[in-house]
Amino acid sequence: MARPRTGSVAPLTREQRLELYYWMRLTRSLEERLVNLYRQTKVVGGLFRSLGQEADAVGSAYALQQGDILSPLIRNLGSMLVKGATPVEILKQYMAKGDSPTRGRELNIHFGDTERGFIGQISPLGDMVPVMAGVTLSFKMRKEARVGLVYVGDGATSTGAFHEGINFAAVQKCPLVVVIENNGYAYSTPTSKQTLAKQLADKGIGYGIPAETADGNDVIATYDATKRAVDRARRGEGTSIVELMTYRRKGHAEHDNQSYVPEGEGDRWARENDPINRFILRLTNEGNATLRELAAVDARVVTEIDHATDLAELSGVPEPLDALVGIYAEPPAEQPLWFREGGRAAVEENERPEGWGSYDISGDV
Amino acid sequence: MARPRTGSVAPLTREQRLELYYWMRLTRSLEERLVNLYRQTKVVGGLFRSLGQEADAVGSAYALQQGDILSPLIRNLGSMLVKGATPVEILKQYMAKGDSPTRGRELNIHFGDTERGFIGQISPLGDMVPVMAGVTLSFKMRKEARVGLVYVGDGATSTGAFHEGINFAAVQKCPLVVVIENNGYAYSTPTSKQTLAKQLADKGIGYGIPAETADGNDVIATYDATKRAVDRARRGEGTSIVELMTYRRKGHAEHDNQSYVPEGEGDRWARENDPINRFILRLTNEGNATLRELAAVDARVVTEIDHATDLAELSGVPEPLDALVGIYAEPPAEQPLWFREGGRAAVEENERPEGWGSYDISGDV
Amino acid sequence: MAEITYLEAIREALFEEMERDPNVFMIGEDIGAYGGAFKVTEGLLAKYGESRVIDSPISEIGIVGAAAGAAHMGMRPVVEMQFIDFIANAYDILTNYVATARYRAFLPCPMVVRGPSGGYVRGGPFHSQNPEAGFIHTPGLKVVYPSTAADAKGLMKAAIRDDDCVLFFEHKYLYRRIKGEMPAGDHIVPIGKARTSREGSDLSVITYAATVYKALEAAEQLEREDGLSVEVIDLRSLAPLDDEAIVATVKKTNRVLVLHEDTRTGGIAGEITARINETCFEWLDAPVLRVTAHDVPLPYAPSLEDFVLPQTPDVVRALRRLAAY
Amino acid sequence: MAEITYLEAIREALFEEMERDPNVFMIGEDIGAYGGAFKVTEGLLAKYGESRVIDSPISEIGIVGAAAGAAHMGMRPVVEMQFIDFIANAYDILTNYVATARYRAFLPCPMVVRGPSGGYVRGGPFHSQNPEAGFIHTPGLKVVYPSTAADAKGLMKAAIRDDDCVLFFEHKYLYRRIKGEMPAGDHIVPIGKARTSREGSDLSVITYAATVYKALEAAEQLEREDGLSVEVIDLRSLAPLDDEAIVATVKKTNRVLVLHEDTRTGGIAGEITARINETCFEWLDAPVLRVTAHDVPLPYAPSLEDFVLPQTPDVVRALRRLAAY
Ligand SMILES: Cc1ncc(C[n+]2csc(CCOP(=O)(O)OP(=O)(O)O)c2C)c(N)n1
Ligand SMILES: Cc1ncc(C[n+]2csc(CCOP(=O)(O)OP(=O)(O)O)c2C)c(N)n1
Ligand SMILES: [Mg+2]
Ligand SMILES: [Mg+2]
Repeated sequence: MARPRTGSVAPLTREQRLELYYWMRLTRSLEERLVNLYRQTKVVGGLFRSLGQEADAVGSAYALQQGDILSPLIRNLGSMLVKGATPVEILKQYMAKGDSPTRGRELNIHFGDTERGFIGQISPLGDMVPVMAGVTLSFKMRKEARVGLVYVGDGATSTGAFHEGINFAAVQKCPLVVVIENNGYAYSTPTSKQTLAKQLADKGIGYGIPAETADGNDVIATYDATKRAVDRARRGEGTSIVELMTYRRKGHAEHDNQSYVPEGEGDRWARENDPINRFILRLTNEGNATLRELAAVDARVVTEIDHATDLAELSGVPEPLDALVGIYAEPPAEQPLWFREGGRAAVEENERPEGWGSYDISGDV
Repeated sequence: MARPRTGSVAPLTREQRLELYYWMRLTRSLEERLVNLYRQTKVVGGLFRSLGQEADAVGSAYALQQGDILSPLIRNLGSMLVKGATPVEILKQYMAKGDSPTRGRELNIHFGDTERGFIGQISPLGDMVPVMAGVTLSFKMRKEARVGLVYVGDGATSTGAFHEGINFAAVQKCPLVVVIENNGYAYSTPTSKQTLAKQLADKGIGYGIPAETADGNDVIATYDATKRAVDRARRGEGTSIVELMTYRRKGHAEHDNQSYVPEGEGDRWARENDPINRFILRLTNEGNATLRELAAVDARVVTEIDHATDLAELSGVPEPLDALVGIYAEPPAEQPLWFREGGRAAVEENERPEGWGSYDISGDV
Repeated sequence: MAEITYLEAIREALFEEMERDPNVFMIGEDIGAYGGAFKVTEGLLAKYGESRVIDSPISEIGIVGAAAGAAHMGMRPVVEMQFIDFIANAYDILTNYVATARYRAFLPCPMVVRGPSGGYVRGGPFHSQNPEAGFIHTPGLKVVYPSTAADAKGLMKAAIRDDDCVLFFEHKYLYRRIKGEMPAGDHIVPIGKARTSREGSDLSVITYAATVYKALEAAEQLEREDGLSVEVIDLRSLAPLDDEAIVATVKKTNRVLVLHEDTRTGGIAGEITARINETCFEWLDAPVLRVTAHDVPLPYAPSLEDFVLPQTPDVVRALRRLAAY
Repeated sequence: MAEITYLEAIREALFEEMERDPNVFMIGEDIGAYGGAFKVTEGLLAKYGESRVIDSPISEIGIVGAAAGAAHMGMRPVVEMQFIDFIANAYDILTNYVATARYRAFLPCPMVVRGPSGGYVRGGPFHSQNPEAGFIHTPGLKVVYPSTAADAKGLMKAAIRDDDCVLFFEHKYLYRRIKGEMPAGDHIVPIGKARTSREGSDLSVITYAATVYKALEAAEQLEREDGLSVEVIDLRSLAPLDDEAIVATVKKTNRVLVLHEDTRTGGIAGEITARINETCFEWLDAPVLRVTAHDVPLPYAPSLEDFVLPQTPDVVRALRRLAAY
């Protein structure tokens, strides 16, 4: 089931290819900027890198169109940028600013915008699969020609939520593409300790859905494979899997020293299989762009990030009282508790029974 | 992956085949007795039948040996009998007697005995798979040549617990056989609405483990397939799946009128594919036994069940206070609550402060 | 107008809401062709078809998650747990995903999770549970648990129209035992408002669901035998709690019993007692007492189940102690 | 003897128990080669090998279930939740399978489920939780949540030796901030016994885990500024609760504050208030007050997290109200 699926994909134009390059570069440079801010302790919480995975994030997201919705993971900064998330949003979010997309409520890139077409993830792995099954179920119920895409890592495929969600989507023929990013590790756990399956695409057979494995460090191959699955879903043929082979070059998060990684493994990938270098080579070889033109893109990216950083730094921290706003539609906000300034002092403010303090409880029945 | 696995199984002797017949007949007749008791309202709670599935339960359990442990489901009465559960235990359990295996705490055949080699199931489907992964993990850790077998229905394969449990067992190479009883329905839901997989054995591929499909209404075929998987597990080759094709001839429980079942489907199975009739034909054709000999077995079964019924009817209902015994090893029992005879009346028994009833609370700081 | 059962009242609400709003749909195990284990959804498939009455695989995480995703897109899913006990399988996605969606991601999540709950039916440990305590603890969820047919209908309609996730617990002991007339028209019972089930002046019982009837039986007995007037408050909504109604009855009778079928430790009676203590300590002429189930899994043998669960004589005994205090 | 951190104390307990009993083993995500997200299990793999220190797939249901199965066979598994928040994924198998095993099937289930818990660390809504309320409600489970290094070690050893399932919550804010000397020898702290963290006579604070230190800070301030003597009770065990210790402090000071980091509604403070109310109502000179987190998911921005969680000034303000009452 894991041979390349049929369904020809129109080749990308030069402009589109340059767009892909732009998104990949923006992803990498933005993360590098975040590393600086992290070292300056301006980032609140951990920092998660997608270094070496930019192609799988950007190429897969690029296969979607306006109106489609994707559910990113922690390493899908690139996918979110493609879907319209802006560098300043990302920076404010990581810096926990009051005017960040979640107003300081959620971490790193945990935010979404269904208008632009990406949805806010939560930490418990696998949960977004059933959620996206439901998002795409609504597309099907309303006969909209929209498609959903959900990312899961090699590790997340071991969760019950992944299993129940993908099986439900398969049976319901939801227009959902499940992208499994096989980057070799789940935190410190190699994929070989996650499953005995020879490839994660094999899981498709157990769900009775098509699956394809593609080179996740080849942005064009990633785009083509995902596009085939997206078209298929849009044609009403239901759910399918795309497994993208890639490699997590940094630790799980900035603090992780990767002691568990075999000597030289990361360097080899950096040297021989960097998705951006590979794409540069291809763009220049195939006459899409000169190195000078690409350098211009890189320069543009830096200016954009500088500008976004300046903006982000200007914003203030969240107003404490905003923490109580919007748990429910109704009531719009919770009250501060009684032991806080402005809080209701239940006991104190509650008037007392007449004769209080003078009457004899035991006598009264 | 779902072709028959290699590994030859020694053919069963005439005595063994007659044993299989005995267990199948005992299963069916015992359930018929339970139906009578149910109609007499002597059964507390629902009654679940395995009519037409006796071969899959008995044949698979028969592939285990002393020291092995199986985890039965609601339709594995036959498996439990093979492992040493007695008719009187089953009857007392269904009648909620005070000296039933669970002393009236759990329903129907939800009970176990790790000494004899079967473990008490719970209702939430799928949970027994990770539990049996752990049981067999302990076998492996202790280098014991023991094997575990866990039953799941077609419906239970959709649960997160099934997925997490079987994947864990696979990766850990636990000596576990996962028997998927595909009886066509989960309550009212046909297998086609449970999964798109062409056969449930295909799920093995996604977990990277061998799987075999066998005719669950052929007790010998069931035994052979399960024995291959059991031997494999005992050889230290890890977890595998056996899918047994069968059919649930009765409703989910006695109350279910099967309105959702296509006209005549059940009758056809009863007519053409009754596991006991098929086995009788085989035993007689292959000269293992005459009809008279088998009739003698049937008679013996009835006597045993009559005897067991008389015994079970004699027992009384559970002592109410026993409900508070044995939630923890320590303390051995809970106390009755204060509003019960013998309960601690917290407020009343608690001595009061001196001067109580005469002093002025408000004045006292 | 003819009386209908608690179960029929819920079904009527589902039909009316499906009819009113095309975004409302049902999802669950065996709810279509079979009409659900208790036949609550019977007839919906025939009328509204497979796309709005979905028979799902056995996947509580899957269907709760799918409902949430559809709800984000403007649908109004009603999820059936075949037995509410299996809501435990969806605990993560309900408490971590659904409950936080609006707060952390500004994603509306209007959905109902409903199912047969509660004991007194010889259902044993996994078909008798009252899981409210695990959920009223989660900010972002609402929880209702009606005791009358009219409230069952009115709260179901309110729950389906609510813009947040509402857990709707249906007491299976009441399904066919309780009947009532349905108020005419578009009958809605607001979430968060308790109901005075019986007016009284000497003692109060604060309760909900099946034990409302134990309280009423005890109240009648005390009136007959002791000449005591007992007020019975049916909370109906457990999250949010109706603090006004609780305070009002405390100030009226000064002697309060909290009664629930759920186990004792960590049950909702603790929360109610703490609130009474904070808001009207001086009004109490006696400690707030709790009558609850014993702290064990619920056994299925009648003699054991009857012992573990609170019964009318327990309520009578407890109220007499309160009165004599 | 040198002081070691709360985290090192837990690790020391794991080493000693692995050494003492060959049936003890560890299972969890990234606990082997990596030593766990917080390095609690660091060094165990090197010493005891892969068969006793198992790196699992990301499967909380799988590892809790596997631990239960192994426990039935006489093993003593210690399961790590990488963050305790993910225990929600195992809610069904813990509350329905593990908690009931002994009662319904006479299957012993001696196992420990442990993990980094709690807030004050900018962890956001899914890396800061205090899930005790959802589990103290389940008969069959035990729950401990230590605040000192010595208790962390002694309770871990007791938990591993306990014949039932113990949920062991480790406060990640205390991991490296708190140090203490380890009592010599085989140091065991019995489950179910509270500790008087500070003796006092005017007011009592009943609390546990990280907020023990908020209570101590407040107690010192009140002594300095108001000349009030505040007793601080560290529960340590949440299931079973130490009723004797609770009653004793109530009778001593007659004014009690219950303090916890968990959200308010349905939190364990309600249960404690109800018990005080039932057992020593007449000894109360003021209502039992609760200081808790606000009822929202925990946001991660410092200004928001600090606002939502209880802080020392809150405790001071609450105690002054109690004193003035
Ligand atoms: C249910 C659950 N268990 C554990 C974790 C802790 N955790 C966060 S990320 C991670 C590893 C994820 O690996 P993978 O799915 O391969 O994604 P990758 O980081 O490689 O992109 C783990 C174990 C979690 N977030 N959710
Ligand atoms: C987690 C969970 N969800 C729902 C149920 C309710 N339920 C009990 S049996 C059953 C059908 C089981 O079908 P299958 O697994 O095929 O077993 P069979 O009855 O056919 O032997 C369902 C839905 C349950 N027990 N557990
Ligand atoms: Mg990975
Ligand atoms: Mg079935």
